[in-house]
Amino acid sequence: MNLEVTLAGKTFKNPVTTASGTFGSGAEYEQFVDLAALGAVTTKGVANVPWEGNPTPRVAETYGGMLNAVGLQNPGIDLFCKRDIPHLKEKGASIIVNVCGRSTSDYVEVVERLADEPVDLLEINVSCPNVKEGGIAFGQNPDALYEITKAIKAKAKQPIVMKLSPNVTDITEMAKAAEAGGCDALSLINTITGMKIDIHRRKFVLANKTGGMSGPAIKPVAVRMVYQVSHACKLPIIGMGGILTGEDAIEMMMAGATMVSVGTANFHNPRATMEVLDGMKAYMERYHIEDINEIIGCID
Amino acid sequence: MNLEVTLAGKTFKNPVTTASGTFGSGAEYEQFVDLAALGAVTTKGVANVPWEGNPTPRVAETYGGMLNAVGLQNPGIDLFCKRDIPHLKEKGASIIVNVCGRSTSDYVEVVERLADEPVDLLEINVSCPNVKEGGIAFGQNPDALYEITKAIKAKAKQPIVMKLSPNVTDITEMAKAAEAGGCDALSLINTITGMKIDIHRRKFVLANKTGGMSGPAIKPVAVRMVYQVSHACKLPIIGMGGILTGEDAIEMMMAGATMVSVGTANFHNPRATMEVLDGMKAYMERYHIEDINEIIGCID
Amino acid sequence: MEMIKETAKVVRQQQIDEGIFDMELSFPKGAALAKPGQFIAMYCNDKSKLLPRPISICGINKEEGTLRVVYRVAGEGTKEFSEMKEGDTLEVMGPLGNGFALKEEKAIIIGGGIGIPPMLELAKQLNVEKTVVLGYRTSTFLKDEFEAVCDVKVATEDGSQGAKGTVIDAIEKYGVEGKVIYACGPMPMLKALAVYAEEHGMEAQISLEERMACGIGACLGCICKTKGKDHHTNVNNTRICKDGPVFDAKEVVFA
Amino acid sequence: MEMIKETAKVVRQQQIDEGIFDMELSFPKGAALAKPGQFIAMYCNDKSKLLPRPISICGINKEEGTLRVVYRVAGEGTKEFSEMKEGDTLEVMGPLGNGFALKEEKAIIIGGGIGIPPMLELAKQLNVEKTVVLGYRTSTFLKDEFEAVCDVKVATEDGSQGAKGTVIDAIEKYGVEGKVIYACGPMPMLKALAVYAEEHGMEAQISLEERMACGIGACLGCICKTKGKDHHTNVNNTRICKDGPVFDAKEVVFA
Ligand SMILES: Cc1cc2nc3c(=O)[nH]c(=O)nc-3n(C[C@H](O)[C@H](O)[C@H](O)COP(=O)(O)OP(=O)(O)OC[C@H]3O[C@@H](n4cnc5c(N)ncnc54)[C@H](O)[C@@H]3O)c2cc1C
Ligand SMILES: Cc1cc2nc3c(=O)[nH]c(=O)nc-3n(C[C@H](O)[C@H](O)[C@H](O)COP(=O)(O)OP(=O)(O)OC[C@H]3O[C@@H](n4cnc5c(N)ncnc54)[C@H](O)[C@@H]3O)c2cc1C
Ligand SMILES: Cc1cc2nc3c(=O)[nH]c(=O)nc-3n(C[C@H](O)[C@H](O)[C@H](O)COP(=O)(O)O)c2cc1C
Ligand SMILES: Cc1cc2nc3c(=O)[nH]c(=O)nc-3n(C[C@H](O)[C@H](O)[C@H](O)COP(=O)(O)O)c2cc1C
Ligand code: FES
Ligand code: FES
Repeated sequence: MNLEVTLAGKTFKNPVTTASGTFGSGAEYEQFVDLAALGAVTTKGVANVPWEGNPTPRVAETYGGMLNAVGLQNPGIDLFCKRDIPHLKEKGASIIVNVCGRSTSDYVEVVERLADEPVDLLEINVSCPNVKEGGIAFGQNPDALYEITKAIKAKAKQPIVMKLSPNVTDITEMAKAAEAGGCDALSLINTITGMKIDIHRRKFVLANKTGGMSGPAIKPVAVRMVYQVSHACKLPIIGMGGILTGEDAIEMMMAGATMVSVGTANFHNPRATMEVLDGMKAYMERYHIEDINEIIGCID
Repeated sequence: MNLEVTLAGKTFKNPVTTASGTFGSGAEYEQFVDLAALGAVTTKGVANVPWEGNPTPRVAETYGGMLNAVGLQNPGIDLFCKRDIPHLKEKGASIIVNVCGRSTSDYVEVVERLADEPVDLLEINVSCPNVKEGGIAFGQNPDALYEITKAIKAKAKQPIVMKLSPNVTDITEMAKAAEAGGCDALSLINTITGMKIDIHRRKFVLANKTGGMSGPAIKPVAVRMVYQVSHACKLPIIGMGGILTGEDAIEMMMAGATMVSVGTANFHNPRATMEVLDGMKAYMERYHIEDINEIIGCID
Repeated sequence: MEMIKETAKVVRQQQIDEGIFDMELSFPKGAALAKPGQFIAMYCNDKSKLLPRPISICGINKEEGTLRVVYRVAGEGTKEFSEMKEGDTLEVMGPLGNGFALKEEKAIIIGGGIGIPPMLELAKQLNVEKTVVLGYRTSTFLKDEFEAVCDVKVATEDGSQGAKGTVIDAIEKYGVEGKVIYACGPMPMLKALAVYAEEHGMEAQISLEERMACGIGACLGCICKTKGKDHHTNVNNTRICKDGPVFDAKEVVFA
Repeated sequence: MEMIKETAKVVRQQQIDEGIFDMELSFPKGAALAKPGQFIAMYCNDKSKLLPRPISICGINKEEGTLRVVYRVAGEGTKEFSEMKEGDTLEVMGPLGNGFALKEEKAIIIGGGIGIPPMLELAKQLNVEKTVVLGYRTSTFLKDEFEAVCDVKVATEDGSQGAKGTVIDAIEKYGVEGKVIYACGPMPMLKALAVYAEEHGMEAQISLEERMACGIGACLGCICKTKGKDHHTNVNNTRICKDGPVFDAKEVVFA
């Protein structure tokens, strides 16, 4: 049974990676998951300098999902390169680094700093709804997305994966802008902006008022967007949004994803990534599928 | 305890109405709900002529919600006026008619036909994601929304409520366009476009491939948009999306809604509207709230 | 059409074939109203699943106030039901739909696969000369109970019991005759029976299936294509949950 | 820090005050590792709620392999737990967090409201001269069990028992003394204790609360503001679930 996939010229032992920001730098889940058994570990968004993130409360539960407004707290690229990359390599993990920034030059600085690091892909987060500058501002405007993609691509040594926001009228327009900008793959979806009110205290639950919704509640939107994008451009896709089981992962791949990320599910079950992988294998066995690549985008 | 609310100059005995398309023409729920006890019954979208709707399967379950692609099957305005309006009046219900069309003139025709009918509000559905023409085409483009609002407003005898689609980058831009077009109130949100794949049969679950997602899964998006719109324009709002309980309805009103619609919840529990109303009353008692109007938009 | 929504209690549950379960629900008000061919909407306790599962009524016990359902584990919802034990409760709404119209004429009662259960209560209540024809893949279930009521012919796909092939093969092999066909089963079987009835000048009442949301005619999720205009929306669509699930085969447009 | 995620079984549950429940969970691997001041993540069986509820460990029984939790019904999740009966199961992860550092010095152990439960196991294990100070609204719970271990002073908001007011009022009224404060309770109480400890040259270990998603340091949901740079992200934020919930009060920046 072959689970190996190739995305943007890089080969991964299986299609399952972690959704950025839900798996820390990998180390937090080591007691539950053999990091080397994952297709790759995708790390929490990292910027050129440390970021404090937003005030608390930063997370809230919703029906079948959650909201977060962490605001990209991160240690900055220096500590990340010194501590997190060597640790992941020592554990035998393939690495996808999620990159964030407030301006184009922030992103470029991180990308340049990673040039000689043993990193497989750079996932560029232009879709975080929880920060004032950068983030989603690039992800909701096709021209801005095109420009930043071009700027980052010009400096990146590794393939770049633009991570798209679902908070747009037409996701295919954004995908095409990123493609035109020269990126190598797309990640989707980031979180959908939502809000929760504590009616007993008459307050927003999140200090940031709004947060990004994730978890199984959003899966139908993710599947739809992955499908639309896979038909609108030629780029390979890392699909995510609400994957809880192996069957969810299969659905995302049938919609057109080459790899899948498991996010919020990790909070519900720290072994979720492994169970997704096991579920995918069970599905392949049941239907006598020799090669997982067969099912990618098998629906039209 | 006062539950009466006034929206666009019309007074309703309480803020609870039904979400269009989830309550038939009211008659279907009579065994479970006293229609006169509702703030109003909002009826299924009606066009100038009968529509067949989409092929089946038209509905699919999702985590904490559902997808539908009914495609606005409806009996046309003639049968509607002859049968459904008299029946609702006989039962003592206030009526909000949801209007759909393929072109501006379709909408206008329905609105004109309703001029002398005992209808409180006209809810204009420019946000159905499941039909090729009309529907969402008007709801995703501010200029088109402005134009159609103006055209309908010019002919409507009752106040018009434009029903907005959440499938947009910036909901406030749409709200402002509808406001500029002269509408009297806004309804939000319609469904979020989603997709479900049957991985065992390798087929789309819905014949239409995509459908509109509704139910508690989408509530955080609805609350967020109601809040944003209530701060971006002066129009009163009918808030909907995922309301299952009285507490959900209170949350929607705190976000800025004057009335609330209960939709998918009816499928889960045919008495949902009544239980929402009871839950609201219980909340008001617990916190000694004399007048429900006090809580509208009480969060900033 | 009166219907009830209530908490029902499982009074008995057992597995009767591979993946097929037989559950008896205490639901007195529903049982009092139920007729053969109607169905109930069963809600999951798992709150991530909000829509009810439509399941046909297989048995009605008005004295005990119970309804019996026989169902196949198809997905998550029926899996949840199958794990319930005596004393467990779930929300149920019903009886729903029109049910069969019981005619005073010689009957052929036909069930295919998981369409077999609703035919049992009909076979019991239909007080005319009748033959039951049951189509299975291989193994049989509920057959004994039908045999206690009337003559039963069987078809199996692999020919391991009765006629090899479909229920039509059994009808032909055993020369089963009648004036009215009552049938439930997979769409290809129903379509074939519609043609068969037409050719033989018989009436055919067929019970259809479609994905449902409301179960009571409000959402327009569950329509079938019909030859005539529907009274409800004045188009060639009829709601299966409300105006069906049983249709005169002549009225139905098959895909 | 080793932690376990497993299905745990409820071995006992009872209500001990209005809205307050006392549950004993069979969770042998977790019990073997647990220390006072740590907590567990309890998952709901209702699948519409995916995030675990963090609940402090109130008792550790290594022989029986059980952990005891005492919790208040605050919302839907704790309501679900409160309805569980002996033999029911739920997913649990733990032990989580750092726990208290047991010092060889005279101790004041302070609990306020639903912050009282985690102090019981500490009171049992802390083998030094110690006084327990408990702050309640009106009615008391767990008090007897503390009294079985050491001297207990009480404060109630309405003065119906012990000192009227807060735990600080009780400390002052009864002249409670010690070198180290161990405390859990509402934020205003912890803030007041931090000031009190500072003024009296005492060490204060305080246990903090924040909304959590992962419970194990991965999501950065549950930080508190700290004076020093955190080893993890190199900013003035520290993860409560992983590097707390117990902090040296001197390190914490109060809002
Ligand atoms: C009128 C009617 C009577 C029925 N009677 C019986 C019966 O007596 N015994 C029996 O075993 N089955 C019966 N079915 C089919 C039964 O409803 C489905 O097998 C069941 O809903 C599957 O639910 P699930 O959660 O296990 O599957 P999932 O695939 O997880 O269900 C997901 C969603 O799709 C719907 N769905 C899936 N398959 C079907 C289907 N075939 N028909 C309608 N909805 C479906 C479910 O209701 C649910 O909303 C009947 C269907 C209808 C319409
Ligand atoms: C380290 C720690 C230890 C705790 N120990 C105890 C204890 O021993 N006994 C006890 O009664 N309570 C304790 N709490 C508080 C307890 O976690 C909350 O009361 C509980 O999570 C509420 O869940 P719910 O589903 O009933 O409420 P809901 O309001 O429905 O919960 C919604 C979401 O918000 C979270 N949440 C709500 N209130 C809190 C809160 N105060 N703190 C953290 N998360 C919250 C829930 O975990 C859930 O994710 C502790 C909290 C923390 C952080
Ligand atoms: C707590 C949390 C933190 C996140 N942080 C990031 C981040 O740093 N960078 C990023 O691109 N996406 C981030 N995301 C988005 C996820 O990577 C993912 O796109 C989204 O959660 C949808 O997947 P899911 O439903 O499986 O969680 C975060 C999500 C959560 C829940
Ligand atoms: C089956 C179904 C049919 C619907 N039909 C209509 C419609 O005819 N017109 C309309 O404006 N909205 C229609 N909607 C959208 C609902 O009115 C509502 O905006 C949406 O479902 C969100 O609310 P809910 O989550 O409470 O269901 C329909 C929704 C469903 C589920
Ligand atoms: S299921 Fe709603 S109309 Fe039939
Ligand atoms: S809850 Fe995730 S870091 Fe603490």
